[in-house]
Amino acid sequence: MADKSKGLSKASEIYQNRSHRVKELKAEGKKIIGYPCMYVPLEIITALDLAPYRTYGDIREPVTEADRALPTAFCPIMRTCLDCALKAKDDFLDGMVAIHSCDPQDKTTRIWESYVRYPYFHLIDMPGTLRTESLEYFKGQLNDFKKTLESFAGKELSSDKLKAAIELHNRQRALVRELYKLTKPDSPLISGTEMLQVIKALMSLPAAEGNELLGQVISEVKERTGGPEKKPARLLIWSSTVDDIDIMQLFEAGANVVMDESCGGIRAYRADVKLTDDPLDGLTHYYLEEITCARTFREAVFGEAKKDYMADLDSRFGYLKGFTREWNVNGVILFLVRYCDPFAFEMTDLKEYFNHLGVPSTYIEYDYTQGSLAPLRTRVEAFLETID
Amino acid sequence: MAWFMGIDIGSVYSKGVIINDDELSAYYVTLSGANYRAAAEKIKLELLTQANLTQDDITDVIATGSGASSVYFASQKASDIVCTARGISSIFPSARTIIDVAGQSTKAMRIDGQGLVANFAVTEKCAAGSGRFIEVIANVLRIDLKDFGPLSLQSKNPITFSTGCAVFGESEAVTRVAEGIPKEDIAAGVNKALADKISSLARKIVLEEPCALCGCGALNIGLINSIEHELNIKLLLPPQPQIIAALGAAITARTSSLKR
Amino acid sequence: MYFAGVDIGSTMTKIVLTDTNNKVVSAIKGPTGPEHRQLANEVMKMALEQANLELDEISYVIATGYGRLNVPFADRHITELTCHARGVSSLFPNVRTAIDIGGQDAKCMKINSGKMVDFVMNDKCAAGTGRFLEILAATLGIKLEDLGDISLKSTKKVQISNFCTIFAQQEVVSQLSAGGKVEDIIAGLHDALASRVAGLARRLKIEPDVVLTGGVAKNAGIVKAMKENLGCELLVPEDPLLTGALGAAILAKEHSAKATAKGEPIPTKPRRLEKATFFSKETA
Amino acid sequence: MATEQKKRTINRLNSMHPLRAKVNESYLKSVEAMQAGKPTVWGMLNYYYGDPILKAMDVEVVYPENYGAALAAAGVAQSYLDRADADGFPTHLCGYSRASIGYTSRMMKELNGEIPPEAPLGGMPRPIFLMSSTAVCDARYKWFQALGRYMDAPVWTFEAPLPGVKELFMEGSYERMVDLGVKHARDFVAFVERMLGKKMDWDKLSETVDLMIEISQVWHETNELRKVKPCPMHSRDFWSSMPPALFLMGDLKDSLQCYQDMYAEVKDRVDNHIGAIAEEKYRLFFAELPPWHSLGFFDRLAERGWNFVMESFGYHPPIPLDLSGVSDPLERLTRFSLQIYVGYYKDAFEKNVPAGGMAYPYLKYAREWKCDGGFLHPLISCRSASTHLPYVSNILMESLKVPSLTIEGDIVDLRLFDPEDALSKAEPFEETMEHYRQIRRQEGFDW
Repeated sequence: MADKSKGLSKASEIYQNRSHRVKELKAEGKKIIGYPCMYVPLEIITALDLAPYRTYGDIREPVTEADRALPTAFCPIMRTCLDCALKAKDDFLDGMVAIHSCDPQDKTTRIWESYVRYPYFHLIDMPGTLRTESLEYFKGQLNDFKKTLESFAGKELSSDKLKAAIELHNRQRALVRELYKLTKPDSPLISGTEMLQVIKALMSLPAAEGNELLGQVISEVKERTGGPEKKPARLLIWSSTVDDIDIMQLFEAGANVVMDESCGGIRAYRADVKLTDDPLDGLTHYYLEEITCARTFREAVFGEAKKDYMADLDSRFGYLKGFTREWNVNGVILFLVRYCDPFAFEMTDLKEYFNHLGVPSTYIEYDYTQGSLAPLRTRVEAFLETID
Repeated sequence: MAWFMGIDIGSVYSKGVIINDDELSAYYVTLSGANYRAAAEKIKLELLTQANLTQDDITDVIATGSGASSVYFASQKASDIVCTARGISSIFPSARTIIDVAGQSTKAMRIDGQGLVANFAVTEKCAAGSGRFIEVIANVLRIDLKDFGPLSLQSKNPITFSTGCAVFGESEAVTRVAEGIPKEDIAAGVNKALADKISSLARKIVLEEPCALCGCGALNIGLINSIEHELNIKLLLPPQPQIIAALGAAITARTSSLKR
Repeated sequence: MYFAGVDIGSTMTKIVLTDTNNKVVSAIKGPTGPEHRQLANEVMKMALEQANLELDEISYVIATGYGRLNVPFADRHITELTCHARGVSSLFPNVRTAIDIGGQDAKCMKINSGKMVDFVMNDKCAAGTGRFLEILAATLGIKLEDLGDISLKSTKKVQISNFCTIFAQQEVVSQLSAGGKVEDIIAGLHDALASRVAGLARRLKIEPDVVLTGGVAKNAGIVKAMKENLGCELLVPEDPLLTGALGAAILAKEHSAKATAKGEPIPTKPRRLEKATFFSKETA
Repeated sequence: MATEQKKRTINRLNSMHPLRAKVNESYLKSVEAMQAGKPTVWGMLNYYYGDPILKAMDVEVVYPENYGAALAAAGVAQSYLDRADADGFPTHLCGYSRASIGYTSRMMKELNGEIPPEAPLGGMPRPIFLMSSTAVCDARYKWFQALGRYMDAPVWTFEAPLPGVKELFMEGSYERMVDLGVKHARDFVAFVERMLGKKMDWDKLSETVDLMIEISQVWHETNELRKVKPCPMHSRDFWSSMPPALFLMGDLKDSLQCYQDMYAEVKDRVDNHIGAIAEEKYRLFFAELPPWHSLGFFDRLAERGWNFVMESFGYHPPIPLDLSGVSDPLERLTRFSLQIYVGYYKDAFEKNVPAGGMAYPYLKYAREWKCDGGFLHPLISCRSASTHLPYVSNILMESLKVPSLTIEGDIVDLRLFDPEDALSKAEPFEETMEHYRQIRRQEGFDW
């Protein structure tokens, strides 16, 4: 393992210049596959010796190009993603794989595909419910994805190779969970801002390199003195995406962010993929059932004549109870990206659920622009003033 | 000698012109205020005095703009887009694209050799894409509208404006001011933000050169530069960019009377 | 011992000096310009003169509002929400809901025994703020402070689409040219603003007593419209502009008291009234 | 719903009136049914999947989507929107969803399940369960899930798969969609049986499905007749006649008769060269739902010679398939329902329009219905309906040289659509349409 003191600074370097590594790999002849959403099964990309690269938006980038293709009252993340693509900011991608995890992504990536003709493009369809037939259908969709990627990579994907990739990514999930254990102490050993840099770095690197980075970060964090200073509040952030440290620093000005339940945080690492005889079964189950994005329709007692509201909330948000207890959270920020329907419809229920758990929460909306951060500051400060 | 009057009642400014068979004999620009009818009346009198004519000398009057219906003495209404097209092509026959940055909205249009509209797009109902944005921010910065452009040119590093609502942009500007950001950087940021919106509008209709700029936005040198830079073109700038639609209305009046 | 609360809002800057009994010894209001730091120094100077005190007689200073970071001599800054809540509950001990309509934003605070427990805020859309009336008063060519009385003359208010300030402006103009009565239009505008703010307030489940603050609260027409839209009585402080600064001053006393109670030194900053340089770059 | 104009320049179909009458009836019927103790279900427009099943089980279905429109049209939406606000739902959510959430909040929290007295059209009675759908947008199932908080009624979310265009043509892909649909529908039948405590009458289901398919067949052929010049049927008649087929309202045998009468009337106009407007100068298609509150503005456009000959594919019957060989009614139902989207995929795939799912239908309409322009009406608080329109406008211009005019509106904030503003764009857009007629001729298009 490399120099232990380098982990965090390396992560922040990668955060600053995300595409640096994949461009190197491309120069070495490796093919780079972009993906805009954590629902894309990276294991299949990794197993075929391709490098997965998460495409993000950029709150600093005024949307100009995408205005031609998308309305303004629309998921701002997808708008900037398309905008960056149209501005050829990720022209190093050899291919792109998107998934119908939400409507804005589905519609945007279809437009994306027709404007930016990548050598490879695949759209995975995804059911909204957790029924048996939905899982079957989803497995078929994953298998189709595997097939097209195989022919793009020009090789067959053996079940063993896929299993190996699953283990590799499970290792990554385990390491991230281990890293998150280090936010349990009061004060935490690693800040939310550092964590975000690490997570974003992971989504910019091949899995093996990501695991190596995690190893370095974990031992560095465990050994270092002078981690983040103790703040009056320990926050859980619940959001679709938090992908900019300016936002995280704004939260951490008066608090410690100890848990980030977004796809800039633990969401992609909370659970493991089960190793099944047919590895696709494990992947199907994990990606449809285990990932806790609001886009999935979950119901308490499915199809029963009666439905208990609280049981329903538990089945949708139960995992958050664990977070608040184990990480001893005393404040929750429900951080909504404007026009995100799946998350927006959740707000009322979720606020009720946290009341029920006895944890103060606030709902803050932002429009994914740098300009919207200033009003954000006042809200965050005011919220912290109510709980201190 | 026959004279024709064109009157353009916009939501912020009202403009009027008198032309004769071959030249512009009078023009006038004033604030529309609350009473469009009064504005129209005022313009008419002002124009007649300037041109030293009486109402009877005027063969025909055509009104345009959002308040066209308040011009009680006009023989007919015409679309401001069509009038702008006619107006520009009378000044720049070669022009193929027009960007009109008006008080409440911005329009981009393509025209053919005869000044007929070939395609057009109008900003969404949002002041952030119109001259209104600049007025709002000028007010925040407590500077005179006419100084806005020149001031913005002094900027070393313009701020990035999140192209939101003009009023949201206003509070953003207030915050930036509070952070101690120099006025010129904010002004330049606004021009950049507006230029971005305008440029994507122009791209939407597939901009074809030469391209003319008119409307109150054409009085803002900072905005002009930002648009030219963003689209990487040189803009044709008419004298009196605000009266173009009124001019077009007068020309329409002349053409239709020639047809008769 | 004296305490200061400085509230630099988007349109108005206010300062309140209090003594150990939370008695106001001086209060100054003035329009906020772009030069916050300079302004902070000016209002403090004026306040000190009014109370004829020296700066070093002020034990603790809390800054709040938009420009709170730009008060060079502040010992601490606290958001306007907490300060308003504190100020309001000092004036009305039974307050449960406080609504503040500022120049640039509108906020609603849930208060429980003097402490803010929840809040909502609109600073995205002018249609729900004092700016709405400012812009439209200008459109109508009427002084802002006259709006209230004129609107009370209205017999049937016109419906104003509250979609956006800019559109409301166009609507007003067309209403006027359509011969609408000014008082009816203004009444309509007040109703539009009130319904926006009421919608915001409803998110917090309004409980009495309800207090309305902010410059707009001086507008009798708005108070009427707010009562109608909320369907409840409203309390309005004598000077609704000052509650934020007052709250800040009171919190200043509480913070220094807390410190002395713990036997700690009061965590003040070394302060002097600087001749602020125009647009000085450094911020708190 | 429309505020009718005295001056009529659009030559409306007589056969449309009985169809239109059915719409209002069905709300009232549901209320009566409920009062008579008949179970009622709240449904989401789900492109046929669930409706015939409920129909065959003799359940009343009301559609909060339509009811949202009704609330808006009756001008009473605001108080319900405020209520949704007060319950903490973000204001940028779909206007219909916020209206129905507010309605439900009032009904359940204040009137313990009674229909609000002020509710227009008899209101929506309390349901025994809710049937949502993953089709078209996320709001449509998250919305019903959110309604769950008010009513302890279960929510069934119907799966509506929507693969990528080229992805659909991978081996076995389509059949797997059918497999999903059939199994899912079978489970749904079991669910409904459990909820109602009675068994499905499969013959009745089979008959219902066939009627549904037959109706949409006739409806489809009627629209095909609109390709002729002058176009015999205006969009206004299409919209008036849309709900009974789209929502299987009322008795299907009547509906079939109504649509057959409509076909006959339209056919008769074709034979006698009668157009829907006096003088057809321009042929346009209209994208998305119209501004219900100011439909009169189509008469003003008709005066200028604008004929509206086609509408959004989402509200059109699926392109017919031969399903006679399919014995299982649930499979007929599934294949039919999938057609709404994938019916256009094959052409889109061949024409290499990756976003074909949404955009291709408009290309087809513009080409086959010989449109001079598209009138795009993005609905601010209905994003799913608006997302693809800028792209549609681009691709129409790029591949067919057909211009489009975009005028914003909304589904609930009716003030947003300003007819005067729209009409002020008519003159320049006519010049634009003329311009591109020449261009199309130069480039060898046949219209």
